[in-house]
Amino acid sequence: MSNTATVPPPAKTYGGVDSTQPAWRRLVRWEVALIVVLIGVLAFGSAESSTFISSSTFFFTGLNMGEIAIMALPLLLIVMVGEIDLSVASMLGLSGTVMGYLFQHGSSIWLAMAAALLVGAVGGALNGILIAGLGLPSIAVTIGTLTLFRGAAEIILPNPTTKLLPTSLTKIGIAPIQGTQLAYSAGIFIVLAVVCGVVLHATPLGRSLVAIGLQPEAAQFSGIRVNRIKFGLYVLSGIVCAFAGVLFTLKNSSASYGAGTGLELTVVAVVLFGGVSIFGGRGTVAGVVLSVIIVGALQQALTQMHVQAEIQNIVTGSLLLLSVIVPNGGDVLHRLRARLRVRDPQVRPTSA
Amino acid sequence: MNEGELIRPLLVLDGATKSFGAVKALVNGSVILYPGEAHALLGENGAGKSTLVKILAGVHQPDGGELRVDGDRVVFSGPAASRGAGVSIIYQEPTLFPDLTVAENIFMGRQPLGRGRAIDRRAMNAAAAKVFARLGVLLDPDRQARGLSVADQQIVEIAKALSLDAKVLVMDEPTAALTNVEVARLFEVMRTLRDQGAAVLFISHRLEEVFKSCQRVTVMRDGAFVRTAPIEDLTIDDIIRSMVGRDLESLFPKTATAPGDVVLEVDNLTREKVFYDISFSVCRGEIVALAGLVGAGRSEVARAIFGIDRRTSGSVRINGDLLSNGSPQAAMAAGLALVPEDRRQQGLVMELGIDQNVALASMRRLSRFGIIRRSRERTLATTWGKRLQLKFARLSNPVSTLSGGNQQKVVLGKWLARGPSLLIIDEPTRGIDVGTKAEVHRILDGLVAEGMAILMISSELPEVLGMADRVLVLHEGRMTAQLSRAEADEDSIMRAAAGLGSEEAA
Amino acid sequence: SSSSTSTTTNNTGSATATGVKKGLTVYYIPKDTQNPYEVLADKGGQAALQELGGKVVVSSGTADTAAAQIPSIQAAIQAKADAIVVAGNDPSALCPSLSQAQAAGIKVVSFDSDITCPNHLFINQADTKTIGTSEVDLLAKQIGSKGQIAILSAAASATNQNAWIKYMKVQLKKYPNMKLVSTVYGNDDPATSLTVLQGLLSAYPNLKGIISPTTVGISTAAQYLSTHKDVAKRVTLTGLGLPSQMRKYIKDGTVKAFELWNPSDLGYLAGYAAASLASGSASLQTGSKFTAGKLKQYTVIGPSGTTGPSVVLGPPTVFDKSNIDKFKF
Amino acid sequence: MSTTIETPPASQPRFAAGGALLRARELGIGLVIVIVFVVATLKNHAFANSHSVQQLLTGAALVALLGVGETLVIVTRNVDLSVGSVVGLSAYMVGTTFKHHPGFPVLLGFGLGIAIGALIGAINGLVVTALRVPSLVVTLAALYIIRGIDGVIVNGVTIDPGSVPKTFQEVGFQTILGVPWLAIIVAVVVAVVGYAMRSFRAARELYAIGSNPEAAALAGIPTERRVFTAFLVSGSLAGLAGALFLALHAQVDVTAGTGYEFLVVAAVVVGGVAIFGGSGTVLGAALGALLLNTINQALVSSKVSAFWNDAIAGALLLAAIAFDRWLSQRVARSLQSAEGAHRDV
Ligand SMILES: Nc1ncnc2c1ncn2[C@@H]1O[C@H](COP(=O)(O)OP(=O)(O)OP(=O)(O)O)[C@@H](O)[C@H]1O
Ligand SMILES: Nc1ncnc2c1ncn2[C@@H]1O[C@H](COP(=O)(O)OP(=O)(O)OP(=O)(O)O)[C@@H](O)[C@H]1O
Ligand SMILES: [Mg+2]
Ligand SMILES: [Mg+2]
Repeated sequence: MSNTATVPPPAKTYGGVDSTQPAWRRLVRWEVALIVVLIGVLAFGSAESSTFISSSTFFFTGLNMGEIAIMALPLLLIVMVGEIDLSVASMLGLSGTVMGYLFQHGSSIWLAMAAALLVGAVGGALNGILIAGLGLPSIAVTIGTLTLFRGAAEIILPNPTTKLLPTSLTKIGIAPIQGTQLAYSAGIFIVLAVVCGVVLHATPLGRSLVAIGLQPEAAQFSGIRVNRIKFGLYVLSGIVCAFAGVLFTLKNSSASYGAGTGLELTVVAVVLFGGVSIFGGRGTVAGVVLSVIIVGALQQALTQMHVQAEIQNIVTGSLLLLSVIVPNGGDVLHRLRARLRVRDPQVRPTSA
Repeated sequence: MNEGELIRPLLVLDGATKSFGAVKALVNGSVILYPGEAHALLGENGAGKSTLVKILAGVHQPDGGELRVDGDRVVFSGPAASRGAGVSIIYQEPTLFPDLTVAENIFMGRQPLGRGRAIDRRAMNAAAAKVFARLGVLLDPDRQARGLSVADQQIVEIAKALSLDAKVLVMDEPTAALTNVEVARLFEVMRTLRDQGAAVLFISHRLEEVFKSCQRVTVMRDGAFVRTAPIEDLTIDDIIRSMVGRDLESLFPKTATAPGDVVLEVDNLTREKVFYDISFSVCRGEIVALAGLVGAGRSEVARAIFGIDRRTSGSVRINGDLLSNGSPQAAMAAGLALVPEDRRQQGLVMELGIDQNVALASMRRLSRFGIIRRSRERTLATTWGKRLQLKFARLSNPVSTLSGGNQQKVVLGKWLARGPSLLIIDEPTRGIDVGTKAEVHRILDGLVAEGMAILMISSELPEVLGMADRVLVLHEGRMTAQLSRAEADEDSIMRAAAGLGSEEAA
Repeated sequence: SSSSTSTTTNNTGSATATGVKKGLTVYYIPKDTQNPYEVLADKGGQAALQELGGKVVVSSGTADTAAAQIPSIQAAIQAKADAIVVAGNDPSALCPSLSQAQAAGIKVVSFDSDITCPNHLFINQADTKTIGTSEVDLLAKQIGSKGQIAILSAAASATNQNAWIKYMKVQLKKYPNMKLVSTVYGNDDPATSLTVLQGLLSAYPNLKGIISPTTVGISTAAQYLSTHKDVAKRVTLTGLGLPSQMRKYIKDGTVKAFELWNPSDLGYLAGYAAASLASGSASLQTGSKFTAGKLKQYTVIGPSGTTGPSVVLGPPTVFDKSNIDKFKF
Repeated sequence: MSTTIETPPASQPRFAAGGALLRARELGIGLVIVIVFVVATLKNHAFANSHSVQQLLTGAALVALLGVGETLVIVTRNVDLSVGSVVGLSAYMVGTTFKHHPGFPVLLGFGLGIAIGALIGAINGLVVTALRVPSLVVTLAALYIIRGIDGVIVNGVTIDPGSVPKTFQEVGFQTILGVPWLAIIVAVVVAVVGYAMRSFRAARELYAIGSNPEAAALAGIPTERRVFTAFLVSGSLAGLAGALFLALHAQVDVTAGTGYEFLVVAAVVVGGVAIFGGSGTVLGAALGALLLNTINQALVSSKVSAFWNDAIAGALLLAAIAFDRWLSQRVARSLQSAEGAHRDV
């Protein structure tokens, strides 16, 4: 929301309409609601399916959500500064493709992975230049790169790879980390989430992100390198998504350009469901982590209960809707009361 | 206006109350407007003036009290209702649509219609041009509002209000960004409106304007009505006393200090299309004022020095060493601080707490192992809150809940906390009441006494004359005069600001 | 992932005459829950397991991606299913999950689109080579063995499509005057198929024939031709299509002939194969035999090229005016 | 200021500048379309024949129609991501109606489509305005929910051409004087809505809302009602697009309209509609859709390997956005240098 000169950030409702919220609302945090939902999901799952509360469910959830969760972290940071990145899933596909292609053509697996990450950095830099450098709207730009990256992947690797990747690595798609029931990608996510949480909530950089999200100009006048930070975030997003692409490829022990098609919406949904404001400035890592777990657990529960995939979509959508309505509930009531107050007989002035 | 009492009042607001959650913005908002009068509403920052205005505008519904127009009790369900009742408002902050043309901004929702209820643009532009003519301004009605200077934005606001031909015209600090000439014109227009029997409610922190233009004065303090009186029964001191609630010592405390060695050296600074060849220097222990009309490019000079904008050519030295171009970080590292013109957009993150705003420019210093230490943050805020006599409920409250003056203090604290060697302060007291004004001036004076160098941009001549050791005058982006405290007076500055060239130049 | 179950009452574990256990649970995992072709196949599977006193669970995602199928495989593992019948959205992306399933003692059968994973039986709708060659011959017969032709395929990554196209190219060598000028991909999405088809037609104004070895592709193309008679006059269309969708075009003469096998027979055979494997009454060994109910007996063919052990449903049926009304699917 | 007489009434030249801004956007896109068309024709003469021109128009029609509705929404600083799913649902519902009620009047078919779209648009608008929640989230959720419902209804059963009335299908391919019906319908919608957006108060208020929401509220604009209307229109047009989808393809399964949401936003942005509201025209949006489709078909007809389509389309999209920004910045700069000329003492 950066390119409108005289306009205050959309989230801000100072003046204009009564914007104050009752004190009790500050106590009710979305994260709390999420925890309640999570407990609900677990109770529901275990009630409906005997096999739900099991180590394998836990492992499978991690296995399925791992890459999505990992991509959600940089997206969280990007949304915090009031931008968005819709190219994440395409980048996952592209990096996997590059890795697969190189490996197919005889380069060492490690070299292939390195190259994939490099592509991620370059792709992220492209987004960064267009958005932070030229100041183009991120939603439009990343829709463009969404197509571009997927297309590049298509060119590089029209047909899926056939050469089998080293089983020592592909076992992350089959086995949990030794001695645990935690999928590798999930483990990596947890580490990244902790780092991300510390950075966002306790460091100058994190504070800067919040400031940029709430009021870019004020941030700039406080000596915060707004554009440099945004650029950095997109490069980071590129690299992390490329990394997710590497994991995804290893997990599936093969690469194809279609990998992760359509996941961008899932990732965005996960972030928003985590209570992150699309306008920037407001959001927590805890929220995103919870939302990842809920979405994953819900999928497992519903699948095990043979619930139609379509129904699962409906559930996901409804949860997403709740995530924005519930925190607003207070305001809505407040406004309704205000409305009612006005409703008393309205006398029109008559010119004497 | 004593015969005014005999006439039926146009508008009466009686004992209106309004609170925003914890904040009691209005305890007893009362004002009576008679046809044909210009009525001043005065009060410190946060006295509740704008809140009162927004109640008249139907933006806020009062929690209590009653509102009468032409003797009938009315409830404004929204701005439309208020407008329908013949009340038109100029808000404190410009409320334009940057993407629409100036004319559309003026006539939004009331555009003249042609065949088939379609908007008749030609008629609309003509009508807009008429209003501008009335104001004696030349603005292209068909021009996009985006890119208008602060002043022009205010002009459009005024035109909007006038075009309504309202019975009651409310103006919340319309002159804050205007040149004297424009202000004079505005007053003429006010007079004609009064002659047509309209009432004008005029809010300003510039008391001299009030004395020039108004017949009656209503003073508010802490959201409550204090007194209403005819202007001729009042002196400036009476007004200030009832605003501040105490006697006020001098508005411009100024202790003479001997300037030390040069801190800032600006050499042929140029930014294409905005300003050209600006050269000057600022020493320790002196206040240098940058005067000129709004739109002269003073803020832009400040922005270029601080590195927000890149300079096209020229150099800036701090304590002798060159400052790299377009990098606020470098400027801050070199000991520069900039208190910007626009508090709400540039100075503060309105939704962050007071403490976090104060800390915003010093986060690195407050953190250990890259982690911000909240305790230190709070201490910092408390310290500066005390030193600047900040009025606030809780440090964690968002600054949006503070009044203009206190917000300005937070910005000051944020920069002083860095202990800068040069403070650039743009419009230090724009929209700030006399009480706080005096405080701010005392703070600035104290700072230079401690040996800080200050570059002050101000549109208020008294402030410039009262506080500056030297005065630089800009006209359309060029420096037209450098005046010593001795040479500087109303006339010499205005001549230079008008680009008429001062004696030595001629 | 979507599901629907069909169970039969008697679930005793005793072996029947054919040596197939009762009460078996087979997970059918189609490319997605909506693909009409596979909906038919799943129904066939349910019929088969009904006869065998077992039960079918159909489960898959809404999108044609491997990722969307994996949770269904996991559900099969959780539910301790006896066998999985899967149509791969990706040749190898499912293998890790399937190997988990196999480790859990679940037998794996693939149909419609094969997967590259080890130790599974592929139920081939019809010998890959036969489909490739017969399509070309069918078109050649209609256009007098000469002129430019093109292929309108599904996704570029679809294994079955690519396998058939490979054999089409081989067969084309027999027709020196027929020239394959282009292969386009409609991703089994009507809108995309239409766009690429239109591009194809404007790119090759004197195109003679189009082969579309996918039900969505051929019906989209048929609809376009039936509404653009001028184009239909010079362009001949054939490929693999569902009689139910193509009947209209056969009748109005837009399409002379196309082929397919009975999808529900395919699912039915897959069901018997899965059950036999799960009961140990059949194996992946070349020559291993099992009876598939009404379809009589089948024999496992040894691995050839990229394809592992497989059984072939039978030669495809050619549909035209004469017989189109006999087929209800 | 006082000597205003001196300053020339700079009105005329600047009017030119303002108008140029509006024209340049549409012209710019039109120009690009022509360039693409010419290049494609040079590479393959068949591209210029009336047939493929018709295809360019029909191919772009649906997205253009959606673009019109999307423009109304985006202009108010909102976005509607649910259009694609609405197309799918509407197309199938109309299809099943024809299937199960043979002889169902053709015109009512379109009416039904519009009604379905209108209903969903109304719900979106209601949630966004009444509950004050960001439209991106609401319509993203709607996308999931509607797709889900669509899937449950479809459940693997395709609508096949046999069950779609002939006359209904003809709307999808018949032409008048060589111009496809689809193109005509869309052209009419663009003309009508385009005129309204220029000339009616309520429509101008949409721009005001997107340009500065708070100011809009202060100006007494019924913000909520206007935004609601925008969503209603967007939904209705999406519903109509659904019916037309059925007419065009004569067969519908669950995939109908998937991925349209991004395609439409892309077209609208390429068409010069500011993604953060306040400016843009429906004509621009429609041209944007035409450009994207022209690019796609040009690629196929120029015998570029199918694998290159997406990559090139994406690159061109980015180029278009950048070009538009460059253009608007140039205009803005010309305005600024012009401004202030009149402000001297
Ligand atoms: N929307 C709001 N939410 C919370 N507090 C508010 C709001 N509007 C005003 N206030 C508070 O109400 C008090 C009165 O504000 P108001 O703007 O009316 O003062 P003012 O007299 O206009 O000051 P100034 O001269 O600086 O404009 C201040 O403390 C202000 O912070
Ligand atoms: N919001 C804006 N957008 C574009 N140009 C502007 C804007 N504000 C000012 N300008 C232009 O920049 C130049 C300087 O304007 P500005 O108002 O900052 O000068 P100033 O001397 O700082 O006035 P003040 O600080 O009193 O507002 C003028 O040419 C003015 O027209
Ligand atoms: Mg005020
Ligand atoms: Mg300024």
